[in-house]
Amino acid sequence: MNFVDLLFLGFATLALGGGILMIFSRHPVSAALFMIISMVSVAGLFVLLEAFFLAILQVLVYAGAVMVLFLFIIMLLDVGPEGAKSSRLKLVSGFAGVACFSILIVLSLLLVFDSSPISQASTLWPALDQNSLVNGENLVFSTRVKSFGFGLFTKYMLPIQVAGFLLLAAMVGVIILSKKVIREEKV
Amino acid sequence: MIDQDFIDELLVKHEYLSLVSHEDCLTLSCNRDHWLNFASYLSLEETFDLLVDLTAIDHGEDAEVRFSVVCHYYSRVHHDYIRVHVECASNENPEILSISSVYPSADWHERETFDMFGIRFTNHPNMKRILMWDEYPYFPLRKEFPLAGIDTPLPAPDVVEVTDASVEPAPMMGGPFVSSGSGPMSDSEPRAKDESWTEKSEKPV
Amino acid sequence: MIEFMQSLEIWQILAIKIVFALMMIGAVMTMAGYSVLAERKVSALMQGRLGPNRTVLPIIGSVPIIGPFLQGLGIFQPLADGLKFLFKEEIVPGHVNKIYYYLAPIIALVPALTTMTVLPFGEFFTGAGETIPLMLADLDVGILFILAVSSLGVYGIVLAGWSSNSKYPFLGGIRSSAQMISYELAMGLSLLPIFLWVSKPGVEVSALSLVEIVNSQHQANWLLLVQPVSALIFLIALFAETNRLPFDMPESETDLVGGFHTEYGSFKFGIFFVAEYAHIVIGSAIFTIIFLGGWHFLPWMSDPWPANWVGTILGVGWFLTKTVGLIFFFIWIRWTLPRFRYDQVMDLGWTKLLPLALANLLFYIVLVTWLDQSAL
Amino acid sequence: MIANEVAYNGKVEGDVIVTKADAVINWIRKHSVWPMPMGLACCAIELMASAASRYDISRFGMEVMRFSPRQSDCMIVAGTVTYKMAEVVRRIYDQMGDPKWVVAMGACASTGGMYRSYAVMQGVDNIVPVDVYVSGCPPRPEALLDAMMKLQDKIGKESSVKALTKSASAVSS
Amino acid sequence: MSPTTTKEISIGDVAAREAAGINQMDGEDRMALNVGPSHPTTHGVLRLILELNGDLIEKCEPVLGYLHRGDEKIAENMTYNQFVPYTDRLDYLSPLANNVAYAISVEKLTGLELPERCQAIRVLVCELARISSHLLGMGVFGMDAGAWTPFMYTFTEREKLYTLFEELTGARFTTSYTRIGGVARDIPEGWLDRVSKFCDELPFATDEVEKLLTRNRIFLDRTEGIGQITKEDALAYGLTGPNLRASGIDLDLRKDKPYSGYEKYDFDVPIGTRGDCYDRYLVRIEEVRQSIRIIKQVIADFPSGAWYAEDAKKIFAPPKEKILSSMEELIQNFMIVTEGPQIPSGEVYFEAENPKGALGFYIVSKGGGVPYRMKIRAPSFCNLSILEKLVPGHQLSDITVILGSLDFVMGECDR
Amino acid sequence: MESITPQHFLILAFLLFGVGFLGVVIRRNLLLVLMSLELMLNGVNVALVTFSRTGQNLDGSLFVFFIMTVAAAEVAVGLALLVALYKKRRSIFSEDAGLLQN
Repeated sequence: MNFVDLLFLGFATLALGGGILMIFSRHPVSAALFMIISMVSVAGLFVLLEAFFLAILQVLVYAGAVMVLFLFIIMLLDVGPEGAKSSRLKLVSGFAGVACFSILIVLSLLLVFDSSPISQASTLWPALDQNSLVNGENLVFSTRVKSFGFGLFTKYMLPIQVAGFLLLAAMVGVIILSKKVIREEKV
Repeated sequence: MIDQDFIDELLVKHEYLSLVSHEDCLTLSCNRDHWLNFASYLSLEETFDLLVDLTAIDHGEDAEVRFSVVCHYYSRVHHDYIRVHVECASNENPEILSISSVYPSADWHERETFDMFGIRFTNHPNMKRILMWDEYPYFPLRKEFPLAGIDTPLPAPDVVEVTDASVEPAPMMGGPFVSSGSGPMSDSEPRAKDESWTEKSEKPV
Repeated sequence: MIEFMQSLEIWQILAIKIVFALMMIGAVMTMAGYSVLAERKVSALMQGRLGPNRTVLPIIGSVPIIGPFLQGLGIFQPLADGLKFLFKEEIVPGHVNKIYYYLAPIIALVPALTTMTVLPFGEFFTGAGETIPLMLADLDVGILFILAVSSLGVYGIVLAGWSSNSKYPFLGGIRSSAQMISYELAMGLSLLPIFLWVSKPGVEVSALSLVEIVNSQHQANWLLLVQPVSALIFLIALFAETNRLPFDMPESETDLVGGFHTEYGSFKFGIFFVAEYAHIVIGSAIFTIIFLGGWHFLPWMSDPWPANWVGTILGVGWFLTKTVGLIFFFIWIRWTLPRFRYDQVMDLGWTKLLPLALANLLFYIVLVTWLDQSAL
Repeated sequence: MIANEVAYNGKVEGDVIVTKADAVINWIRKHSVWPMPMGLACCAIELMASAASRYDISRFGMEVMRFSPRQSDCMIVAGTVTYKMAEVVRRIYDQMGDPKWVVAMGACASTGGMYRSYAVMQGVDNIVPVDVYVSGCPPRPEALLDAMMKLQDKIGKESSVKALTKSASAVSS
Repeated sequence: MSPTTTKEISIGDVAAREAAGINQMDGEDRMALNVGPSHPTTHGVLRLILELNGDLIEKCEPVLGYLHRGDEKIAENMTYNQFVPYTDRLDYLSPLANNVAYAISVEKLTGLELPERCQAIRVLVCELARISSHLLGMGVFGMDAGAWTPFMYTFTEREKLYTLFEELTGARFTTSYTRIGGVARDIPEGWLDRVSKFCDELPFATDEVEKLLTRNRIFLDRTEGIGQITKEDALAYGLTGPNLRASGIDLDLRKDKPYSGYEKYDFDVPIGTRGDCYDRYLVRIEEVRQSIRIIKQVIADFPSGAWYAEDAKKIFAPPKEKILSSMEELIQNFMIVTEGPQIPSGEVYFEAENPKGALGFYIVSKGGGVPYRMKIRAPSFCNLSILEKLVPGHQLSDITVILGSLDFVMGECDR
Repeated sequence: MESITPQHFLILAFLLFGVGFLGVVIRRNLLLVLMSLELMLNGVNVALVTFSRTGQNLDGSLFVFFIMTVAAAEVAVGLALLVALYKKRRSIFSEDAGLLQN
């Protein structure tokens, strides 16, 4: 067991543990904090996969912006812990949840022991070719930011435009939504 | 300055008024049933739009009418004040109409007067103590109330529990020395006026 | 040097890095502690006062000339203040949310110290004519790393405000989270033109690397001169991110008493206190690196110091000088300007700085494209 | 002075024996007294004056006036403590962390001063333990500075280690 | 090393009891916030219970009385002269002006005419007190807006004033300078020169403060349009002084009902237009300039003669050297000290234009040396009564600015 | 124990997705439902990056980039909706969001 393995185990435990604690924590603020832990650990996993740029984006976007937004809303609405108020849905959803979860575990166990194509095809951690951006038709994985830019502005030009429009639409939508609330309040 | 014509006109118009004096400013005595009317008259039809002061006088426990409310209005046109005295209805539970609907500034003055004298202003929007704490049982500016104060518990029970403090009469020894100014020489010796605690009488226990 | 490093085991490299990291933490914390003193001394200077000058260690104080001189400078004041926190009773109010209450100061301090791992503060000249930047980790996305990690700092404040379970801290926490989200945007946008400007076609090294940004200013324009608008926006955003007056919403003393740290006393408050100044120190260092040419001497001039260890020391010293100058600027502003109101801060961020940053970005996109086209 | 009194006399220095550890802690504490300004009345203006340019309390490192009681070490009660205010003063005192000191600034805070009346608490020492009393109505800023120096002297003579361990054991028990 | 203890008391708890009551009355997403009585923005011991909706204040309930010391009751229990020191502590930013207002109101009751020199001294000290009070008002206002340095600058000027006061009265702060029928002592030699030197230097200091604040964009943003008081409201709530004049009402008792010889001096009364915090600040700065103008006129034409009413044998204690040499004066002094100045019965109301507004004394005398009833009409008390109406609709941070601009002193508000 | 392999990453990705899914199903607090959704997306991201790394192909990583963009937009809109809902219903629980109930 080497250093990277240890790191993987640590990050994986944190990511998964954070996620599990998140969905089971009673108070939204603790949930948000566990979520942050989980997300930062995922960023750590990205680092192990040598996707540095994505790791930083993960922290910047998820931990730095999305979760702050969540916390802000939690505080704004002053949401307390969920009360003991039981709902009919809870039992059903509990069953469904447990079922789904067990299916997933079985699936992943299968993956471990089964010699599926994925596990065979890859030579475990292929060496990186840092010098070329493209290899034939394909974009080559690289740790450099430059290759990201290259990929985004060549092959994925259309998606990035669409994403831009999506963000714009979201922004307009949010503004309209929050405006409407204020007007209703005044009436 | 307020001239004689103005006073005459005022007295003719309002028969419930009577002239008391006109030394430093025009002093009128007003019937308590009409004093709200008079206040709104001064505000709306005359130019006395600034209520500068409202307070009360305690004429002493033996007085026929114990409490009277005194009010000062200022006119920016006449550059002068009008003082209005109103006598309160009852000596035990003095009451009078509030003029805070006409002069919003009267609001706090009336609360203070209530706080200090116990004169209740009816129709006041928020008639409660303003300077002393809400549970304080006495009205300090009444004549029978000693300057030194009367033993009462402190408003905060938890603090009392720790510190064992309470509202105690203030020691008057060495306090303001005042002579009565009349009577035999031995009595007119200056002495601490409030005698809750002097050399002669011990601090009340 | 490189061979030496490569010959080491991973744990040995780790150990060396940890030692360096501790040294840097020490340096930053000391600077933070003494910027508190600087704040007190500079404010005293501006207000015609003297500032702390009575505290002195018994033995040093009796040294003839140096003792009184150091005493007059108030050198020992931070020592007393910092240590006092250790010996003060730790009050934990009964109504707080304990875990987060303890966690918050640490979360506030850690990001500030983490960002310094990618901060270059000088360069080391090897005998072979190579120059190695002095930093803990040369990340090619250094600036993004700094943005990412410093954006985590807000959690400390938000958590402190929330866990105190008291109204003033809560308001402080809410204000700060909104403020920091708003200004991060403008800060990021103000940096984009820098990358555009620094990265040249065909160059392999990413322009997101801080070392690259510093070196691009060697014997050339400082970026402050090339992109004054970016520098201005970045500086304003920096003020907002470090919660300094005129943007000290989270702790505005006159209306929120102490803001998010109202319920904090003794050591935990001390950590907040130091964290605030650590943010300032790091922020000043970043501004120096990006806009003021880092450790390089003056714009359009080559460094006057020799390419050996003397040069290294002089370079680091020059870098520190610039940083300290910026810290002074921070203090200067604080004691000169009144404070914004909360909604005015948001207004400034969203309706003034953000459009300005966008316009600035567009302008430089056009400019850089035009320059590149005409160069080809 | 008679010759045989030249020898060391503990009484002269206040009859306290301060250990090394105490000395260190006391040095730290006395040079970092952060006041909590309880500016109640007239004295508050003189308190401001002592923080302003001419008198400059910052020379002693005391200009860090924290309005949050949790961050301050010394409460300067500046002004008349009325019964209505007394409760607040006490509560704020309670919120300060140990070690804490109280300076009663001015005649009113010390004894009720010239306000011998029904509304005024006759001395803040009725509700909080006072370390230094400052006379004057209001005291001049010099007097306040002198009081703060007296307080520093007093802190210098405390047996801090004992107090620390004692309060620690009190908590654990 | 440091023991950890848990304490259950919080700042919020002080308000909790009363705040909880308000909270129940209105909607559920309101937050009750207690500001004061020990809070940096309240300049003393005012307490506000606010009801917040987000950052917006919906309701504001001021709670007073944390500095109620029973001045009126005390006045009923002592002679007129004994009460002079208590007037110092009403508006403790301008004790000299309070002394003068009090002395004049008692003198009005006796119908005493003061010699010109005495009146000139009183005008002089009143205006010095006004400068001192407004300087602090400006500085603290800046401090409320977040700028600390102007406060230090204005306080430096105040210290110069303190030196002058000390030379004149013997005390730097609580001066107790006037007596019924005169002043405690004549002005010292060369003092007038030092006052005029101070007046020459002061504009530089105020200019410096103005440089930091008046045209500062942030300061303007913070104060312009904030805390606007209309003319009607200002009158209805009985505002006086700079606060009233900032709302555009030309009411200055020095002009309208001149006392102590103010009619002899030429000065302007600055008037605001919008009645917001910024106007109140500007009015104060301008009033400082006008005060300097008055002081220069007083000094230029300083009357000679007696500095106390020599004919008021039963009111003003004779000079010390006469007491020691003459039997008649000794008895006179003894009577005044023990029984107080003999004031005829009657009632009087007098208001003086103090820095904070019109400070009024309503005195009911039944003869003798002790007032039967004395009511102090405190300008701060009236000025603060508008808070309930003024504050709602503003943001939490505006409170500091509004309170700072109203420039109140709790000492006279609570008495 | 042998060294970690891409499979480990994939299993982790599956588990993260599963936990997220579980959260979506069992939690009633819509804020937490949103967070769980984010967790699911994170699981997908891990898987994509792993594929990208092992397959020496950048497409997967670029896809993650887009997912993050969409997630940010989704959270913004979702939270805005939530605030709107809260203002109307004074609750952020899923069972209170139904229009036809009660």
